[in-house]
Amino acid sequence: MEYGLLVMGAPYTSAAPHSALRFAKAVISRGHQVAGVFFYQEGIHNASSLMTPPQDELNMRDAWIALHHGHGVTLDVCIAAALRRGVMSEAEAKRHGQAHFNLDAPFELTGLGQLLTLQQRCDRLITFA
Amino acid sequence: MEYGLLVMGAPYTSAAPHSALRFAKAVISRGHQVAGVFFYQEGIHNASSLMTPPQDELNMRDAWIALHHGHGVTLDVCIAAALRRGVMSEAEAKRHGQAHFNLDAPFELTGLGQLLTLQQRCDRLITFA
Amino acid sequence: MSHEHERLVIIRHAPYSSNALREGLDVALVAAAFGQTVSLLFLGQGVLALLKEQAAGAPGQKATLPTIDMLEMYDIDQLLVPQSALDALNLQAAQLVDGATVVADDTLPELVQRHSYVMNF
Amino acid sequence: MSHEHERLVIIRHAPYSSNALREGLDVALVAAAFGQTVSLLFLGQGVLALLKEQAAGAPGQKATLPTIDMLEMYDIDQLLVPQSALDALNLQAAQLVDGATVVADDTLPELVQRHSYVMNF
Amino acid sequence: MLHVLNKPPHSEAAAQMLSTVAEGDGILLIEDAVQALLHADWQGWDAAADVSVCVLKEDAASRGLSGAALNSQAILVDMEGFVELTEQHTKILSWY
Amino acid sequence: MLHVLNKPPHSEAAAQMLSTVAEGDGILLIEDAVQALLHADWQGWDAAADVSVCVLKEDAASRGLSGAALNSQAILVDMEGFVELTEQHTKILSWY
Repeated sequence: MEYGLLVMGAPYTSAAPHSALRFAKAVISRGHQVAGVFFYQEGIHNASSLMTPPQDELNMRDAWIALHHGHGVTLDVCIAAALRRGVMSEAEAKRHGQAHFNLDAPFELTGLGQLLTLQQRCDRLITFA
Repeated sequence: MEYGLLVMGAPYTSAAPHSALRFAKAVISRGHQVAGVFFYQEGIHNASSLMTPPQDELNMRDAWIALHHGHGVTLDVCIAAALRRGVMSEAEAKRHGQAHFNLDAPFELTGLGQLLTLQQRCDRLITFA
Repeated sequence: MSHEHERLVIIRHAPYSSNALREGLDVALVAAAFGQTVSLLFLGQGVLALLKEQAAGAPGQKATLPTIDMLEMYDIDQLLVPQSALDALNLQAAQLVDGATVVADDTLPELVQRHSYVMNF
Repeated sequence: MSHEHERLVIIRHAPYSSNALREGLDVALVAAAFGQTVSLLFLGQGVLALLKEQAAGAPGQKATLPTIDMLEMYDIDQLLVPQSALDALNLQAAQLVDGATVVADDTLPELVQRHSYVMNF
Repeated sequence: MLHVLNKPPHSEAAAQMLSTVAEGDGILLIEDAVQALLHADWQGWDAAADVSVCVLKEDAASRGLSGAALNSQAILVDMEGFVELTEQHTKILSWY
Repeated sequence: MLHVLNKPPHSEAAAQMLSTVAEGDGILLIEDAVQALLHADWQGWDAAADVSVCVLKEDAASRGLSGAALNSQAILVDMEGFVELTEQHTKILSWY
């Protein structure tokens, strides 16, 4: 089966990203596919390239990227939720006259429509918030 | 009297920064001083230079900066809380091999000791979380 | 009648104190714009989003009442509130915006079951 | 005895589910390192931070129990728990780490009053 | 001591606050706590004999609860009134 | 439908979940919800005749509640068991 995940909690604030990551790995180890993860609300902070946890702690962004490279999981981030919270790509940074940015591939800024598409495409959608 | 503020909520997630800002302005209009604001926990997101709310909404960072320039309010951000959540200055970015950063003056990254100093220096410390 | 592509968005957060309410409504609006039939269920603190006497927000905080008022334009006309949620806040149905419908609590399980997409905000 | 520079840090969040617990403990540790006398009061969900049988966190989540165990080294030896907070979780004092002290609920107002610095986490 | 509550009146934070309130303290309700206006029987209204309970007026208005305030014994204050309360009490404890 | 709860058993989220549970649904308790192991009288244990209530084992262990689990009628599942539950139920609703 194909699974989609909606993540709405920030690392180091909520257990949601941790539960979501462990769930995604278990889904894969049971022979299913994780089609994509959609980050919304506080979840958009998972995509921040500037996140710098202490060395003895998991870097959540790196963990998502490993999931992308290992299993083709798409990592979509709601653009409206991200911009108002200070997470943006190089393209958005240019558009807004910013010299800096903190989101890059394989994370993609996208609209909420992508969440609905993910839900329709997948056999299961599960929220971690 | 001198007031210190501890802000622990993020803009667009919590009402705390909004209440804190309105409180700070009222403190000043009653003839007191706001010595400083210390940002901790989710409050560190107030300092993000990449925060880009819709045009009809207040940019919280700009509002804090106006308070700094108008009334000499120091804007201190807990460095440990900020780094793990993806907010860092140019100096920290260099230290961590990052090409980008999202915190600059008048916000200052500092340790928790600064919060205790603020509390001891001020006649009142009030938390918004 | 089939409810194959009907969506239920459950709103459980009060205005102003977080962005959860607004971002939940955004999902409802986008789904409606994509042609889905969308109903809203307001539970707990979420009921406060329907109070019609809400004033404009304190400086800098955007109000959500205008968005609630806009829902009908998007053909979102099911704004459901369980009686117990009203009671818990000592509110009367007359204090809510036009279009809010009070439903009996024992209809909730069936309501949630019959929608193909259900999301909590 | 004067409590002029004594600090009370109130912990109200459970382990793992947020960073509030850890960042509250950090304030206590830093204050102790600055030479202040620090007491901790555990209310509500915060009491769960004192359960001695906590295992290591699920992968990637840092446990807070080692920090609790470290408090004594910083001369933070007042770990106070109101009886009602234990009762609400159906816990016994024996399930808590050594050093936790159960206090009567009616001592709380005076406890909070007598510290010059009180902070909630 | 001034207790500042921003969570609903039946929240855990509110109960925790009430368990620590002492004679002579003040209580100020802001943000979601202004919902206490809907609950005439809320325990906090009579927390202690000489504890005054104030409500932040603008937060009540933005949440559509100004009407409820008219029927309540609550003392409504604006932001300047909030500051005044912090002038009167040397210690401030926020419950959130 | 599988209901996934991550808030404590006496939270508003838990009560809201219980108000929507139907016959044949499943309940899974994760994160803070595993505290239900401490409450033998929690309403959710008998939410409905044929509703099974599972508890995520690793979250109970990390929170020091494995001992409480031994004395409970709860069905303990690991992460693979969590996935299995989502295989059995076509719809999943998270309460947080």
